[in-house]
Amino acid sequence: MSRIGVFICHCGENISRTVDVERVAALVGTLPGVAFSTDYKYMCSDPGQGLLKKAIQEQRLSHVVVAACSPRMHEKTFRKAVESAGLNPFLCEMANIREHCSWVHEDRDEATAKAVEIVGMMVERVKKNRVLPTITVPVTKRSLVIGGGIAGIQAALDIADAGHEVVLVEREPSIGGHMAQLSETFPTLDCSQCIMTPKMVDVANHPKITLYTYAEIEQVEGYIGNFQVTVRKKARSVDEDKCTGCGVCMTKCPQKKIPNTFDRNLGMRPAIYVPFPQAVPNTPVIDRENCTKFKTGKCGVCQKVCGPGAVDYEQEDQLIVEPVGAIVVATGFDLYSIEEKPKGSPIKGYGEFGHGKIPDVIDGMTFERLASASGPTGGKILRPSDGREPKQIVFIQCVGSRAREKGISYCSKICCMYTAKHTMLYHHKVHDGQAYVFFMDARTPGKSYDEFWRRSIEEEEAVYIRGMVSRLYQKGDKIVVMGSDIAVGVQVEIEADMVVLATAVQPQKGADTLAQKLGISYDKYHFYSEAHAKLRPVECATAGIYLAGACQGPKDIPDTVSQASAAAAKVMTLFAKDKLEREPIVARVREAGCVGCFYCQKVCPYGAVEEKEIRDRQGNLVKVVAYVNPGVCGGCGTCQATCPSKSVELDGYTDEQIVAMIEAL
Amino acid sequence: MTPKNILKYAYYPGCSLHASAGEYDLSTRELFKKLNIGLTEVPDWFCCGATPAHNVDELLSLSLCAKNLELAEQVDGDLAVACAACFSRLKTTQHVLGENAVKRKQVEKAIDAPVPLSGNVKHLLDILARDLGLERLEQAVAKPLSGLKVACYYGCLLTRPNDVPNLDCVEAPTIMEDVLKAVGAETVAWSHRLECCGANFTLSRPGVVIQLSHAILDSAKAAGADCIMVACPLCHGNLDIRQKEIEGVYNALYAMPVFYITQLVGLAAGLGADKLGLDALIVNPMPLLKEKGLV
Amino acid sequence: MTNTIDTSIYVAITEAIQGEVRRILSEGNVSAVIGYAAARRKGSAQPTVIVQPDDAEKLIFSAACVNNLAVYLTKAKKEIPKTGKIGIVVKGCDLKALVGLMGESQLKREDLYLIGVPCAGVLASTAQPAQPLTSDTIAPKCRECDARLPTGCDFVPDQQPVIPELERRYSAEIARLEAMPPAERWAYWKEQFKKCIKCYACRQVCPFCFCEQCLCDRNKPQMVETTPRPAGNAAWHIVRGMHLAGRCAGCAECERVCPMDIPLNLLNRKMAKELKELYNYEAGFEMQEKGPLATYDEKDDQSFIK
Amino acid sequence: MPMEEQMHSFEPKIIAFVCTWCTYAGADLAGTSRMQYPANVRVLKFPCTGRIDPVFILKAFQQGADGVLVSGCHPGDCHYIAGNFHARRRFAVFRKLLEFVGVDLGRLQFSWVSAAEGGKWVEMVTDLTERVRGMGPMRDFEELALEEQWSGAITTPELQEAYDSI
Repeated sequence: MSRIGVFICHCGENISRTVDVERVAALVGTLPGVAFSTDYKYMCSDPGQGLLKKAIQEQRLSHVVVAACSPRMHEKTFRKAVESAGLNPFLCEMANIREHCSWVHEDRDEATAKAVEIVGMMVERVKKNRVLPTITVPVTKRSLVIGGGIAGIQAALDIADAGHEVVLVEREPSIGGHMAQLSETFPTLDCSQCIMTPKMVDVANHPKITLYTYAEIEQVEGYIGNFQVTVRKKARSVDEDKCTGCGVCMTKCPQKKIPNTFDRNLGMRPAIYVPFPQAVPNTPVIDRENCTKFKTGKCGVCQKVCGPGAVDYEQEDQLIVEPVGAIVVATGFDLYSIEEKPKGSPIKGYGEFGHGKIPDVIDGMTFERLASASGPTGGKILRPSDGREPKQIVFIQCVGSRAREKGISYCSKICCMYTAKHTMLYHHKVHDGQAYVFFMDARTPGKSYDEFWRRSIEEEEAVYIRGMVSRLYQKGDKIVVMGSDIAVGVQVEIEADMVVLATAVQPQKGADTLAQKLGISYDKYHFYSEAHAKLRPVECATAGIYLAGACQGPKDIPDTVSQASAAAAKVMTLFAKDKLEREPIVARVREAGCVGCFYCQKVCPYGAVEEKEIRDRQGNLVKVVAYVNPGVCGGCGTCQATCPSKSVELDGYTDEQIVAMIEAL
Repeated sequence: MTPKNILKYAYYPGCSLHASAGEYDLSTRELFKKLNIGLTEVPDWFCCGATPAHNVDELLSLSLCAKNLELAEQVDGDLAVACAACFSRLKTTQHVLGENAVKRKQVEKAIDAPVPLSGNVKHLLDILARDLGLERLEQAVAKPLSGLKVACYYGCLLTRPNDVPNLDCVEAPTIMEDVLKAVGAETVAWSHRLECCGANFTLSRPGVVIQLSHAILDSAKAAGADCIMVACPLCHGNLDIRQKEIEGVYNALYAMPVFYITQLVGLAAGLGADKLGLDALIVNPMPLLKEKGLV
Repeated sequence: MTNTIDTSIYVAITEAIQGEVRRILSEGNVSAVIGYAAARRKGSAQPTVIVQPDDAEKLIFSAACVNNLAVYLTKAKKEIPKTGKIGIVVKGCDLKALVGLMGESQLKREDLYLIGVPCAGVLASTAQPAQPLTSDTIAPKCRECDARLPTGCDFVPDQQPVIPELERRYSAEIARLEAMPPAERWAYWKEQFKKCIKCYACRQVCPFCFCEQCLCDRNKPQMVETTPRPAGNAAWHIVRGMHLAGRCAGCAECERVCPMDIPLNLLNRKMAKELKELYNYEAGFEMQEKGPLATYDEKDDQSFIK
Repeated sequence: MPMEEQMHSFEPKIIAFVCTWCTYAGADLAGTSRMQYPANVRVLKFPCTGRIDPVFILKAFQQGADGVLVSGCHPGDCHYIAGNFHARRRFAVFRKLLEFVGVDLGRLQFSWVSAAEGGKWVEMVTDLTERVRGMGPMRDFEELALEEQWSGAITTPELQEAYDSI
């Protein structure tokens, strides 16, 4: 007979406000098998856990049900507590009477009745819980980092410095990411290239880092400690081992009129190119879509001029399989564009700003390239339309951010600061120019941030207008900006020479596809979801995968670097042990019942099901049955639902447990 | 069931079309007759509350429209609306009552009938461009408006707010241009297509109207337009009737005829000036139309 | 109007089977052959296993050879396949079941010698074995058969079955039931399931019910009530329908053996129809690596999911 | 204006089979966002919709559920790569079977609710609860359970007399 202990948490008042916890404890106490039931203000607190442990020992409890918050929140906490009191942790279940009950119902009687039923169901379930032994799996002490921006670079360097091998995969031909595009950085105005390029070189030279640029993740298999990652190294058309990076091919390439995306299409580049002079690796890549040789078969100049003979038109995509134990995802961000979006898209463009068709209306990143000393204008602020210096410039913040009507309701976090920086850079370069900024609020939390923002107004003479811009249009060679100044309550019209839009930060294109390969979750904007918003901000819910940088949400450089180092620390923690304990939620085959139809094998997403021969003592084959490799099993249970005779069972979610719950209805 | 190619509508003219915008009403009826589109006036219709009512009493403004929607149910077909303000109010009513069950209950109590939320309310533009279709419109052209440079003026109500009228892209619509191109006119790209003309402030605060409408006229002129086309009697009043006054205040000369959409399309369909009420326009369009060989 | 169905080819088929079986047994190609032999009642037939070449003359094929012999290769006579390569006489419908079993790793093609029968139809369970095969006495499954001529066998007598177009009774009955409101359908099936005595003959005769321990016999947990009461009966037949979905080859043996005349094959035909519509799956003569419910397509219909 | 108080004579029992990664988390989000929905639903957590055996749905109806909701991750979002794809096929077929034996499919709802869709969870639960409330109690299986086999049915006065004498 079970001796079940039920512990009802008040969660301060979060539960007890709508659920009569004493009543629940009293009613549940009468259920068959329940030996002890009580309620307490904070079950998860130290005294709360103490009470739990004491009861287990004094009452000789066989099973435990904690009725409190979501198991997603505290299941681990309570299972640990139960374990320290000498019970197998899997004999403890949580009944969710907070998220699924007290918080979503107002009527006290209804909520109390429901809570009693929820706890009752869990009591029936826990009776069928079995002791589950911990499963240990080996850990491959190598790490994959996806994305070679500042987040990926930092994470890779930290992990590699700790002595573990790192595979760094970057989609573009060079690492550096968006930070390499920036001119100067807030709040200190140091030049981005100056602080970035040494780190890029460190990556290239680090003996523990394998760098794949111009490469993408093709497939991810396995689980924490034991991932198998297939990397597609796209055909560069240049042999990285032979190339010396002399650059003759680029100077001789006859096709030189290709818009340079690194310079936001302001400058031109040849068909064989490195995205920017400080690129790492400094090996060019042939843009096959625009290369005359690939388009027409004629040309081949680069191959002819290449001394070491590195140019290889025949090169093909290469698939490389890398075994790793942990993955850091650092795929960064992209910028929202105001262009017209396809019909039905949840995110809309800005028709009132001309849908991106007015040439001198640019976004913040384009302004960075204009302001960058290594940019297409050599650091001069010039209009894309006619190359003149803008004397009146308007900055508009929150374009696409905090704009529910455009489909994005979040704050992009970095725009207030970079717009302040832009006004300063502008003022430094165009002394007689005037900058106006339309803003909703200035959000400047961060060390030395508000001081920086104030400086743009007080010392750099930027005029901040609190209000939004309703429309802008081309009038002659000017752009008329119509907005409102809500502080004064008047309509404002500014004839500007140039307009800079602080457009929203969005996740990289294809973030959803990558997430699906990795098996991690993402929000409706495709930012990756962390396991816990506050307490596990760098881990994914999927074990062994960690997040760094803006792929998880808009972030500035210091935050990104901090998170990258945090992710690296998580990886090192994982690598500190040789073996890893994993949740024993895995499928097991009851060999007696198995008839070897192998439906389980057909549906297993992990390829965890193998064939096993059963022989009698004489060695004669009796039958062939299924065998689930517990190291590979992901624990989804699709096999069990498919098995006709239910001869495979998922521990922790057995038919007995589930039917017990249904029957408790 | 009506065959797909025969179009017929319930018609809600609105107060303006029975008063200052009589030519809009006339040209609408004549054009639809010419295009073989059935138009049956909603019996007993009354004011939609226009732009002022909802500023005073929301329940009243919703109930006025709701009742008109209910009346329109008696007539077969979708509800055709000419005036941008009526269109906006009727659409808004459907939207608000569709979203808010409490308000719907209140209104249903007030008008003592269920509000038909599913009935389609359509602006004339929608009917011409989509129900009839640009292809059939093109086929109906007897006299293409070639050489006429038109500034299409949407005003602020036709497409806004987001998600309510759903006539076209809120900030960058093209439906007027599409219709005019189909009848052979040339449309100009200009900046003030969607700005407000001042609307009903025309009587209470004419100063505001003169300032706003001036910007519109100025912008159309700068873009090289011969004339402006509107789909709203209020816009028309401000741009046409007040044009002389604006010219006086700003010491400018526009002489910019302001047409209703049905007048220009009617012209192209071969209707005569008398059937389009061209003589009712304050800025005389005849010199322009003669110059272009259209009358 | 009753039409006689021409079964004259069965004489030639019987001879061909006898000749072929004699050959393969004497040449040692197979260790045994499962086929049909005449039974005691006039005109009736029963399954038989022969191992001696001389016994080949006992084999027959007639309209009374209704059984699906595939069942003898799985649970009913598990020891048979262990004796070596086995010959088996199969009608088209039986062959589909064999192919299905191969897909489910229960049989290997190389262990079998398939003797296919060109089939003009067999008798319904309601007919007497000596009755001639007519449009009235033919088994319902044969009315909508699309597998009269087995392919992919090791031996098929060179005969062409001819059979008139017959009313498709299952399809008509399914359509009739589908047209009913849910409550009326429920009432119909309630009456049917009520009759069930849980003899499990349907399970016993089904080649696909090869589990050693049926889910419905388990008591920890008890998924399906085992006593022959209406609730447990309905659950049994629903679970059975689901377990056979995408697997059932349509031999209709379950319906034939049901002592209570429950139209069991209706459920199976309905499922087959749905699988055809949803995933374009049909049981056939070609072995499929994965059945329709062991695989998926990312673009599968999900109009029923909000 | 006070809304009319509606008296519900019937409170339906709704049972929800959900996957832990998406829908359970979505329901958690509804809680953290303090959204409100009818208290009729009981949630059973599974690792994945792939684990949900159709028999559970049958069992739930037999145990007196008036409505069943099955919900998991959107296609492509499955934490276990493809569990929901398998589930989708399984349930597409199973609902057809249930429909064919006469179960009103209005009582059985399938949905994809992601961890970010607290609002959708509330909508699903509310819609199903209200719909089932309108349909009334699920009596099919209950009646079946009450119905006895011929041996038990008291159909004659003699049997009744014998029964009464016990």
